[in-house]
Amino acid sequence: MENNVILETEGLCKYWGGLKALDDLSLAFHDNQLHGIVGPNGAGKSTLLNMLCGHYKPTSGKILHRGESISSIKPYEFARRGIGRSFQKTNIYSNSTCLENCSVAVQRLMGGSFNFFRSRYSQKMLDEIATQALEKVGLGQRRDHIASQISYGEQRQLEIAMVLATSPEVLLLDEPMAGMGHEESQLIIDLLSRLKKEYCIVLVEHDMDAIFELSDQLTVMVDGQHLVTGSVDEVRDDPRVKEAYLGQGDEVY
Amino acid sequence: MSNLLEVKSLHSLYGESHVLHGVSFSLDSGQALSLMGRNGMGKTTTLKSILGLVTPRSGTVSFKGENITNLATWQRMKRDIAYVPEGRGMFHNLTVKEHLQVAARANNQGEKIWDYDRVLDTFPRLKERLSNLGTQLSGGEQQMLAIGRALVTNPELLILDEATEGLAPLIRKEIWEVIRTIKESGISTIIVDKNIQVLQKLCDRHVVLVKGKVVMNLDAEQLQSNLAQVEGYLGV
Amino acid sequence: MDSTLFIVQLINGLQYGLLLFLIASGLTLVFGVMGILNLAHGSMFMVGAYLAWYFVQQTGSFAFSAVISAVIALLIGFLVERTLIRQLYRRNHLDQVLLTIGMIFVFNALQGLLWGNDPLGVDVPQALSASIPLAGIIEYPVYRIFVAVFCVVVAGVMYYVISKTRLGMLIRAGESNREMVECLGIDISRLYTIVFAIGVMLSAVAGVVAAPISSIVPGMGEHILITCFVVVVIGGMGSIKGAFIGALMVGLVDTFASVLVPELSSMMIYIFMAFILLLKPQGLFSS
Amino acid sequence: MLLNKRAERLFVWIFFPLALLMPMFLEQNEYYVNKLTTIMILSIFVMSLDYLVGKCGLITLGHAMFYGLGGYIFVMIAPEYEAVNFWIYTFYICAISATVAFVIGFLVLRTNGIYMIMITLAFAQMTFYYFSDSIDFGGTDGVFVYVKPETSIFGLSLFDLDNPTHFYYLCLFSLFNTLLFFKVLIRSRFGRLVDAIHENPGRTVALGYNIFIYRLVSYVVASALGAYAGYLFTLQYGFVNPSMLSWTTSGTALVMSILGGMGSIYGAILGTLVYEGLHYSLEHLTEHWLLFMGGLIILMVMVFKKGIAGFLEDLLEKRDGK
Amino acid sequence: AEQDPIKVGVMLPFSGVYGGLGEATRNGLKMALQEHAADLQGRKIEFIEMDTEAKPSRAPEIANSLLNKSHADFIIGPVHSGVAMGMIKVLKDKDTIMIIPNAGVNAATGPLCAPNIFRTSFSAWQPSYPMGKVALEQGFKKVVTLSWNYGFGQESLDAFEESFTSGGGEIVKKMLVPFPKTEFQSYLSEIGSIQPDAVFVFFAGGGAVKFVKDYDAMGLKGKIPLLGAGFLTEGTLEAQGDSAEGILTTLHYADPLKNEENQTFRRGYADKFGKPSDLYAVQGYDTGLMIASAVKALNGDISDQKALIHALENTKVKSPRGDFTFSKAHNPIQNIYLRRVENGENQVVKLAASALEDPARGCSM
Ligand SMILES: Nc1ncnc2c1ncn2[C@@H]1O[C@H](COP(=O)(O)OP(=O)(O)OP(=O)(O)O)[C@@H](O)[C@H]1O
Ligand SMILES: Nc1ncnc2c1ncn2[C@@H]1O[C@H](COP(=O)(O)OP(=O)(O)OP(=O)(O)O)[C@@H](O)[C@H]1O
Ligand SMILES: [Mg+2]
Ligand SMILES: [Mg+2]
Repeated sequence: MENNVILETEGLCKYWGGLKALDDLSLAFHDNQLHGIVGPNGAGKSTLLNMLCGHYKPTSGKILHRGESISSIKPYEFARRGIGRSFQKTNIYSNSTCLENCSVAVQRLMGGSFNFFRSRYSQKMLDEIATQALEKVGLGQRRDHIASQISYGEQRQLEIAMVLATSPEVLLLDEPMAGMGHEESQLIIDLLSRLKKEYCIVLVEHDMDAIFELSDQLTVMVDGQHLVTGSVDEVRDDPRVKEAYLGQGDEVY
Repeated sequence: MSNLLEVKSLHSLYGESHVLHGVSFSLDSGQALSLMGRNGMGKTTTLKSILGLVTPRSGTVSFKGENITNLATWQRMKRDIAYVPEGRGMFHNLTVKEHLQVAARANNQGEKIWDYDRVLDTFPRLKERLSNLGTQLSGGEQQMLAIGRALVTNPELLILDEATEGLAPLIRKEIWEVIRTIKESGISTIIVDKNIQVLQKLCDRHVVLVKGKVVMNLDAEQLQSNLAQVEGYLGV
Repeated sequence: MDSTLFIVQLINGLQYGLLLFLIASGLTLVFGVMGILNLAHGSMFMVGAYLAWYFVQQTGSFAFSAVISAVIALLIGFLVERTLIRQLYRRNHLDQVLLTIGMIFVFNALQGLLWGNDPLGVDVPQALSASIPLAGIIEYPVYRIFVAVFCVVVAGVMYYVISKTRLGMLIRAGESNREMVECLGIDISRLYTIVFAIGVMLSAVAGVVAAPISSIVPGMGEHILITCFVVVVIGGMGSIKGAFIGALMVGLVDTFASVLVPELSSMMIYIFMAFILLLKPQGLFSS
Repeated sequence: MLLNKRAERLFVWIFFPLALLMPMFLEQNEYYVNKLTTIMILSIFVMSLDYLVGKCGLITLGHAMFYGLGGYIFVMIAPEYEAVNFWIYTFYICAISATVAFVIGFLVLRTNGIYMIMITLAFAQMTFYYFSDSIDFGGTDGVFVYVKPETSIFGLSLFDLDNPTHFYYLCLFSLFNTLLFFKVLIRSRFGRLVDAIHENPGRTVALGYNIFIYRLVSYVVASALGAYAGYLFTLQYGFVNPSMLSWTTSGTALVMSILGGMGSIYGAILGTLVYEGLHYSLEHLTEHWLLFMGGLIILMVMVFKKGIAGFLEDLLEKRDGK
Repeated sequence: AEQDPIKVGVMLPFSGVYGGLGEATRNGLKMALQEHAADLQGRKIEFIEMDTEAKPSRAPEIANSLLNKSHADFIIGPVHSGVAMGMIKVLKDKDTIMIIPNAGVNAATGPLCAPNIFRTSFSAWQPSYPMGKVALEQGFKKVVTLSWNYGFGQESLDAFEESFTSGGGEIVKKMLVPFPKTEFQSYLSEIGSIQPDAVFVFFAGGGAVKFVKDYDAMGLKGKIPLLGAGFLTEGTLEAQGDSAEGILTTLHYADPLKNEENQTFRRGYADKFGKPSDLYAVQGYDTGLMIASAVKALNGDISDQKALIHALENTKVKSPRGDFTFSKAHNPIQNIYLRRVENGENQVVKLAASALEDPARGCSM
């Protein structure tokens, strides 16, 4: 594959006091690919994602975006460079409608955020883009519902819709399927398999079916360290992975 | 086998929106019951209504033959019920160790089957994080802690709302293993989860919710024979 | 400043800091640990001082007055929590501001009605009324030393209970997630009633203990209130240790400012607090 | 729609026409005109605070600092015996206090929650002590302002500030504009971000916004308006005193704004009216007004879950429902 | 018009720290007007009482209400100097008479003096100025002065310094304590290390109680004499207890003054209100006397303001403090007494200055 590398880490480390949550990690994420990341709980996956989006500052090491080091820029600038993320713990505007949630996201691209006088409701296009984002994740019907009043699973969908609404080029998704029903999961899987043709997606997920189905590249992390990266098949059969993460035998015990 | 929990025609509302429309089911002691349904069908609301975190407009909840509908949440929990909530309910200002210490107690029979040490043995991961605050844990670690915290109260009825969410496959298996042991030791459980295969093996009763109504209430065998229909309801 | 004076001022600063901690201790518990924004804290301090005065007048015994005042404060705290504060846990913090400001008005009005507006004083209890020579002609009152020791004891007990006992954990947990504490089978509302009442009692006890070394005047509560918040916030919310160290720092800063930079001494603790919060936006020991 | 709640429309439609006509009924009594003027001025102040606290979630206990600065800046920059122009000085005062707010905002907005309350308080206290310790500005006794600005624009003098009725209309006009301004602001795209940042700052950062800037802008705008209110207050009686800057002034404004209904903007007028009205009538009824005032405040917290504005909204909604 | 009641607006603090002073002043005022009801030529008095809460920023509004809503003939108030400033701003040169029964801010009968503004109490300068001479007489050469850092306090220290240094004394240190802080330990320690000949302070109310007690507790009492403007031991002696013994103060009044007016006043007040009278009651009382005598002089017709002012200016008040008259600037010309605290009372030692007139600097009347 000769896709461009968009995002890269070089010797990335994150220590919490004495704890090495992430230890010397070097990875590359490519355009038009979905890069799956798995690993046991506490392996540092969320930590990695949090650093890729600027939420945490690395203890040492570098993050490169299109070859440029961005380890020291402000958190909001990550999003402006097209690095969007969803949160593991649902993180939305819970007192606003689903549409409004996405509108906030769209508005950053459309501008006018310093316009004191122009009504926020006056631009049809903004609403349209926001609605499209909702429809993409299958929340079209919930458009005008207050976010806190839709179910947990739906909130997870909304979470992704919001990231999409910012039209990112890199999508960092932290367990987007957690708490979703089968149908909704399937919807997201379909969605992601479409999206990965256009975006660079980094997906952290414990749902193995989804990960195996979607990943072009798969990285396994254990205890903050890189264990193996490769195609799904390579990784799945790696005995170390089995021991550390998947366990023997089937998903069902 | 005696009737442990009985839920009768619960109607619950959030403000004006009517979420539960007469949910009824019962659970015998020692049994495991699965509560299934798509997102937003009212599973969590049912559990919260049982626990008194949501006040039902009508309907009754009885536990061991006693009507507990009008009791405060803590009084219900004192009757040896434990809860692992959706979203884990961590305390941001307590360490892992304190989470377990604060919850630990013997049940009404005076038994202390689950204690601090046993939880840490079950989830060795937590042992390495004893002094982390609840919110300084990874998602999965939080989930383990939430389960541990429920177990150290030595419940008679354990209620798990999406307890395996966010856990790695290996741990997930362990959790199921734990639940099985729990069940075998005579503790009853209500489980909300989306993994129907596991539920099928583990649970004695299966309740399927659609839009706040119980559409199916099956025992293990019945589930076997109606699997397709159930899967239809769940959108598998 | 020569070295003896320096030492004397150091003692003054520490002693004042300890007194501040005592006065802030109720606030530390109710606000810092339980998270209830109680602006009427100063009023309870005032009530304690007035009660002490009243009972000393009636009985002549300071110790007895202290005990009975504490009991009365406990009851007030209990009632206030049961009837008022309880309604507000689920509501905005700002509603607590409104409520407790209403309470300040009521307490002030009652104080005027019951005890009038003249400045009052309580004598130092006989047993502690001696002074010990310090340096030159300066003596140090034994009562102030007693107060300092008392503060250290209160601080120690509070620290132990809040951070080491199950009770303390429950209180902290309740601040973080009440519902979940209830799901552990704990009657959180009763627990909170008790802790709130104890917090109120602490404030009043501080008023009692401070009565002999302060003047008992209307509005004494409001003057001290802001300083108490400064203490709690510098230390970091929820931390007893923080409040303790914060109190000592404020005591020292205030004392030395009044000697070294008198022009700025009125602003000094605010400058100090702003400085700390700019360096550590969550206070010194915030969890 | 600019006024999106029924209660809000109702209130605005009743209040402003009534206020417009009021001086006609009160002509023989200058006092009431003055009292209402003070209430308008306070409402502007409370409204700017309400925007900060209720809309932006930036709780400050130092807003009175700008209220006081509005007065003191005027004292500092106005020449002692020359006529000055009202509009030009309005501009000066707003600009200077906005600059002050910019610098202070830069520092205080790094903290949040209770820490922000305290650090705003700290700055307010410093200014308070600066003025009450300073001999030049009369210390705790305050200073008199001897000039009343004239109000001509391009040589056209519309009204006379010495005339209480004219001054009343100026304040009413200012209040109306403040309300309008905030309403338009909230409805704008900037307002959308204000809402978003209030609700979930972390998420808004993740969407790529520099929330600090938005907060700073809000803080500066609200502070400048607070200073404008203080300037009007100073002009009304020509007297500035450090107590304008004291934390109790901030506290009282906060009480009025919570009472009115946080974040509802028009509730600021309601809260101020009710608070001042109660204060006025109780004070005339009984010497123990403090007791009743306190009791009523407590009662109102219990009854009005979302302030008076919220209460009215619910009332109207319920009626509509039936 | 003559049958209408005379309207007396009262602007005093009735709640909070100054509440006690407000109440005593009002009691005195009412008592005088009742005793001299006959002088009023049959006119009734209507009181309109307003609580200032001692908040300066509310002062203009309340003064305005008394002026424009109640159309008061006299406005009596306030206690607090900041409030006085706010009132003067509104009432200066207006169609009413303002009589200040306490607030001592020099400016009120200085730069801000006006024909319709009177004061029955004192200027801040008055009680403290004579103390400088007293200190010199006692042989004190080096003195530390100390007060709260606010207008009244500073003016008091300045007045003391004026007479003390002009007589050759030296102020070794001037300490200003932020208002209303009452933690005095650090200042007392410093005084202890400086060891001056005496200490001159201005404090009142709660601060005075605290200061005097701390002064004793730190072991300074009896070693370094404590001098003060009289407010240090007014209304505070009971709370101060033994600690106050021996303190020397100067003031225009002392409870045990032997003159007859004082004796009857004190008896009458105690009977009427069930508690002992104090300085503030006297000042209120004198305000009442002043009104009554002016009304009498004009035969009840107070509609002509010029005449009224003239009558007031020429009143000689037969006060419990001793007779006094008014200066050009409308401030009392009065005796100042040197008092020493003995057995919990301010015993008069001697006359520190007789018929002392405030210099009224800046007054162009
Ligand atoms: N703020 C923090 N302070 C201290 N330790 C932390 C903090 N946040 C995370 N950790 C620790 O860092 C480790 C890595 O956490 P991380 O959240 O990255 O794990 P993860 O791979 O996402 O796990 P999971 O699959 O369970 O979500 C965990 O062991 C966690 O306890
Ligand atoms: N706090 C709330 N206020 C209003 N409506 C709510 C609230 N919580 C849930 N609901 C609504 O109640 C319905 C049932 O929600 P509930 O959380 O019980 O569903 P669930 O079956 O647990 O779904 P999930 O699998 O997504 O957790 C949903 O439609 C949701 O929109
Ligand atoms: Mg994670
Ligand atoms: Mg659920």
